Amino acid sequence: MKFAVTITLKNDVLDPQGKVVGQTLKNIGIKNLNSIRQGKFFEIDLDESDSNKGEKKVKEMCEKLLANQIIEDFQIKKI
Amino acid sequence: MKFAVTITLKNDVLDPQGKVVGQTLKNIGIKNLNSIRQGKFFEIDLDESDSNKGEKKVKEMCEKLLANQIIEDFQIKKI
Amino acid sequence: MTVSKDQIEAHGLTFDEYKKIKEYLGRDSNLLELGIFSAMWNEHCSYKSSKVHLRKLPTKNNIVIQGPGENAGVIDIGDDDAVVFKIESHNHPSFIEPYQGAATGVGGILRDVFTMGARPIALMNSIHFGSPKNHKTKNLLSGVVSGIGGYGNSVGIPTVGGETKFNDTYNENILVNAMAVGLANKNKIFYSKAKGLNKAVVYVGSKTGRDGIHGATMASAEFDDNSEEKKPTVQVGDPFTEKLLLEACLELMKDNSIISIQDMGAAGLTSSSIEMASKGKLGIELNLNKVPCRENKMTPYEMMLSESQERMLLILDDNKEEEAKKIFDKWDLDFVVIGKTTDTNRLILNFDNKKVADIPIAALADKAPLYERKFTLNKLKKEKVEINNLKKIKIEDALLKILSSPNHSNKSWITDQYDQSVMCDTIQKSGGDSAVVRIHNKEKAIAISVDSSALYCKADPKTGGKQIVAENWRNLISVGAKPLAITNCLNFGSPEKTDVMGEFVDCINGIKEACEFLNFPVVSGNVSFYNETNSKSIHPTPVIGGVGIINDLKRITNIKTKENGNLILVVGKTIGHLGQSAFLYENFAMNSGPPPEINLLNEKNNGLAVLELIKKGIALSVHDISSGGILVSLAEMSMSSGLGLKIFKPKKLKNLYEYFFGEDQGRYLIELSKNNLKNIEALFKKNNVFHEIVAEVQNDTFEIEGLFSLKTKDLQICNNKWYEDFNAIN
Amino acid sequence: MKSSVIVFPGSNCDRDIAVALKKLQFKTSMIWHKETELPKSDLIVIPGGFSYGDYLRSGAIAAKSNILTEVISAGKKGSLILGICNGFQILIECGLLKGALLRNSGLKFISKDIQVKILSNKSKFFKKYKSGEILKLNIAHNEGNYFTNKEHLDELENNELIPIKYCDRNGSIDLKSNPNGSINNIAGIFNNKKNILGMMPHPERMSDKVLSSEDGLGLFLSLMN
Ligand SMILES: Nc1ncnc2c1ncn2[C@@H]1O[C@H](COP(=O)(O)OP(=O)(O)O)[C@@H](O)[C@H]1O
Ligand SMILES: [Mg+2]
Repeated sequence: MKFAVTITLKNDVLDPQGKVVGQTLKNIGIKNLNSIRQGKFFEIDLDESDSNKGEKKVKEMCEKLLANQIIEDFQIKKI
Repeated sequence: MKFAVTITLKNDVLDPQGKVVGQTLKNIGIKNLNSIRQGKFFEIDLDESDSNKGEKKVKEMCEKLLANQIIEDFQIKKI
Repeated sequence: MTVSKDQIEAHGLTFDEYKKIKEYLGRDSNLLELGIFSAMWNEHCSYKSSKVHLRKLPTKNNIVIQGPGENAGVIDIGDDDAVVFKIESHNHPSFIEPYQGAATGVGGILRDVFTMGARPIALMNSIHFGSPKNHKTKNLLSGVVSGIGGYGNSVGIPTVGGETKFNDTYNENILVNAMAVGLANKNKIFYSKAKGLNKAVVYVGSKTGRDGIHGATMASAEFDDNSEEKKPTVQVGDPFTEKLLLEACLELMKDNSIISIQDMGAAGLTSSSIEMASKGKLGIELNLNKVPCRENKMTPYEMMLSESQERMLLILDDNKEEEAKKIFDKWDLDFVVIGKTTDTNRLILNFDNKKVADIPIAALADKAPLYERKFTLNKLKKEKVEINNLKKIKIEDALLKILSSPNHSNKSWITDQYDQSVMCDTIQKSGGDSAVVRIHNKEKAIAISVDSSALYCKADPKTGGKQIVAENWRNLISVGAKPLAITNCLNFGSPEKTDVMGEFVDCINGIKEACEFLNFPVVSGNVSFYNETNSKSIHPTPVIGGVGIINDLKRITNIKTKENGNLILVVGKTIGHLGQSAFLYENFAMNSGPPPEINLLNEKNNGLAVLELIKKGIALSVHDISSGGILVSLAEMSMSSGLGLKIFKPKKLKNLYEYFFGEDQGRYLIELSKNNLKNIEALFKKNNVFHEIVAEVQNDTFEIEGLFSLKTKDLQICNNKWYEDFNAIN
Repeated sequence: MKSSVIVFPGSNCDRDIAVALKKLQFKTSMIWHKETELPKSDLIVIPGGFSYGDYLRSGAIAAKSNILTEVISAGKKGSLILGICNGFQILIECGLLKGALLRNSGLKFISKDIQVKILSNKSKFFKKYKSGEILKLNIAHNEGNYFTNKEHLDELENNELIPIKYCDRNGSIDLKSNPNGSINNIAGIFNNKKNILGMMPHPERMSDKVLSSEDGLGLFLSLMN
């Protein structure tokens, strides 16, 4: 069973990367860009058939390691 | 209009981060983990109401800057 | 709109303090004003508990250009060169978010240095963690180390040294102290004092966000179990912007358009604007609608208290705006005039065409509360350690145990994550007694060392205070530098406790005595109180950062033994003091007895004699003797070169443990070739310096005659193991 | 000899490389990334550092700057280009060199002195060294783990396009002497015409005896006519 995890900076937390990337996009001629924020992405393959249990596992991974909950939020999706 | 972009290493490219993260997860007691791969995530807010046009713009961003297509694949989703 | 009781409390102010606020304002304060008072009056900005004691420290001599009171201290190193340096703590934020906490600590101290017109040339740090057995330690260690590296490496300033220690006392309160050293032209130092009326107040750097609001208040309150859950908005560092800000400021400083400059550190826009106005005896008026903001709908309260990083405030001379703006545009940084200096002596803030705050500057600065806190002095531990009552242990086992302990292990795992070589002036990296950094394009260098010894300070704060200054002095001498001046970071528990306050007062007394005797003034520093959790304070941990000068690049020494057949001498007398020693701590988990006494007269005598030998080219390698005593220091010299040592038993003292592991102060090991022995005996005699031969350099065997024989390579393996094992992913 | 050193926001080895070049009497101009013209020069250097903070991917953003258009066309015409560390990453991102520089296998920034072996001195960049010589150089990077596909790797190996590989003090090239996980211990590569060199180690940091060794000087010496 596969899960997709996206980890994003909490609102109000400075995103230095997003800032520079957004500026560069504008410089190379991309218009209409309101904002861009950068985060992390994980593709996780679990040996688990119960999707509830799987999701719980992934949540545990996020909390214990993948996300830094002081500055980041995470989202889990089954794929 | 908002888009989510995920960028992942192509399958035949070594993923040192994913490897170490996977190992660490096992160490802290996560079982049943088949594999984990790490990528990037972008949340892009465009000043654009046509979703086709929007998507094309985002694709352009990926090709021109966000992804290095020699080693990375990207995926775009409207959110 | 007035403020409530709860709000006053939530801002960490007492009701007596609020009464004062009302008196100074002549009315109740509004919430914004309360926030401003709280930021300025808290311990972190006002030094209300420490100021009366800090005044005792010696801060002047003929080389001091600027002592404490500015962003950093400045000393004269000849040829119009000035060295600018300071150390600062970022303890609380680093415990909550180790990477960002440590990174922004480095960013903050770098700004303190380049604000004064200096290009930073070196970074150092002192980091203290809880026991390796504590489940948080591993994560904190790796986060802090990569945070320090992540920031310094990116800005491109070499991190050339520091110290790392572990002790239970820091389990819930780690210490992260960062030091920055910069180089300036002594005729072009920039200060924070404002001058002149109607001068433009300019905001430069990053935009303001909601980060770290109340960071300064956090640093002044102790932790409880909920602190981790509270998740205050921590600041995220942006070293890239810092690098741009650094280059832009230094570029602007080339001409004379800046009247005054101040970084926005703790309590951001509030403290920087007030500091400038207060020092210049002026008023300042700001239009907050002009402040560059990162988020929508930021309130005046948030703008004034935000601790967003990488920002500066400037006061520019008339008609200089346009040229200055060009520079900041070039570096893609915000540059906005947000206000002006006035003759009102008040801080006036306007927002949406309304006056939202109006406070007399003096009330925020000079008239901030000052406390003479009650203190009780600790009783000195007197008991002597009876070595014969301890369990028997072999000398070589005791040595290996110390060498493989977390506190004495080789720190390459850490230092390999720091770029030590960028800027191409690092002559000596970490691993020796001091780092040595060349003055760019010149035939001279500075030496830098950072030291602390919390165990000694806990056992006897005054002796500990003295000792740590002396050890720092010794470390500078050991590389061939003439010690010049220090900065200090005083990490303590709550000043509201009389015993903690007693430790603080006594440590300062010790530091003062040593600095005065050694002519080693304090030119800058920082105090970090409230390092305690659930009412448990850390050991008193003053950290000393010292700087010395080397005027001949050919006469720099290190700890590496050089050649077979050379002799190693101990300089200074060995009594065999084991109280508070690494020997007891690592082998018997004991920390009993008083710390070793400091005899400042011997300290100076021995140090100056060693320095003379280095300058004459006679001392080929030098290492001071500190934690672990003679045997550990000898082992460190041997491991550094890979050459072995044949060590002789002492002629007089009987107890070998006391001789080899005793931590008597004021001692050095020096290597010299046999045919120089005669020459130095005369010199030592003349100066009344005790010395004895302790070892001879040999191939690859490290041995004490008739006691044990080990391979130097095995010592290295034992010394290199701990960090790798502790941090291994397996 | 004239050289141009390209400076990006966040470059931090630009001064270091200029000092090394000056020592060998190169006339060096520092070229700000916003420039649209490159002065005529015998050597173009893209220095190390953290251009644009290494954000997104190291080198990715610098590769989009004005001046890079000029660098690329100079490179295609056969000018000598040297990219060190972040400069190597930029050369990869702009397509002048092939492959990718991934995160170090240990996921940590690595800064230390290492050894490299010169596999071939048959190039303008290494001709003053001997093949097989072992140099001590310094590395300092987060992303130096070189990766490329099998086909390109064979091409590199078969055409002497890999001038230096990581090794130990005795010259053995193996897993233990590989600091960052780089494929085949690759420390630097050429383009097909051997006029463009990208390398992770910093030769400019080994150009002064007072600091360490002068093992890096040979590179700049080789580049002099
Ligand atoms: N322990 C100390 N010894 C000497 N000076 C100190 C000490 N602690 C603080 N200072 C001085 O007090 C002033 C204020 O310090 P601080 O609030 O840390 O400055 P900043 O706001 O620039 O970070 C500085 O000039 C600093 O050097
Ligand atoms: Mg400051």
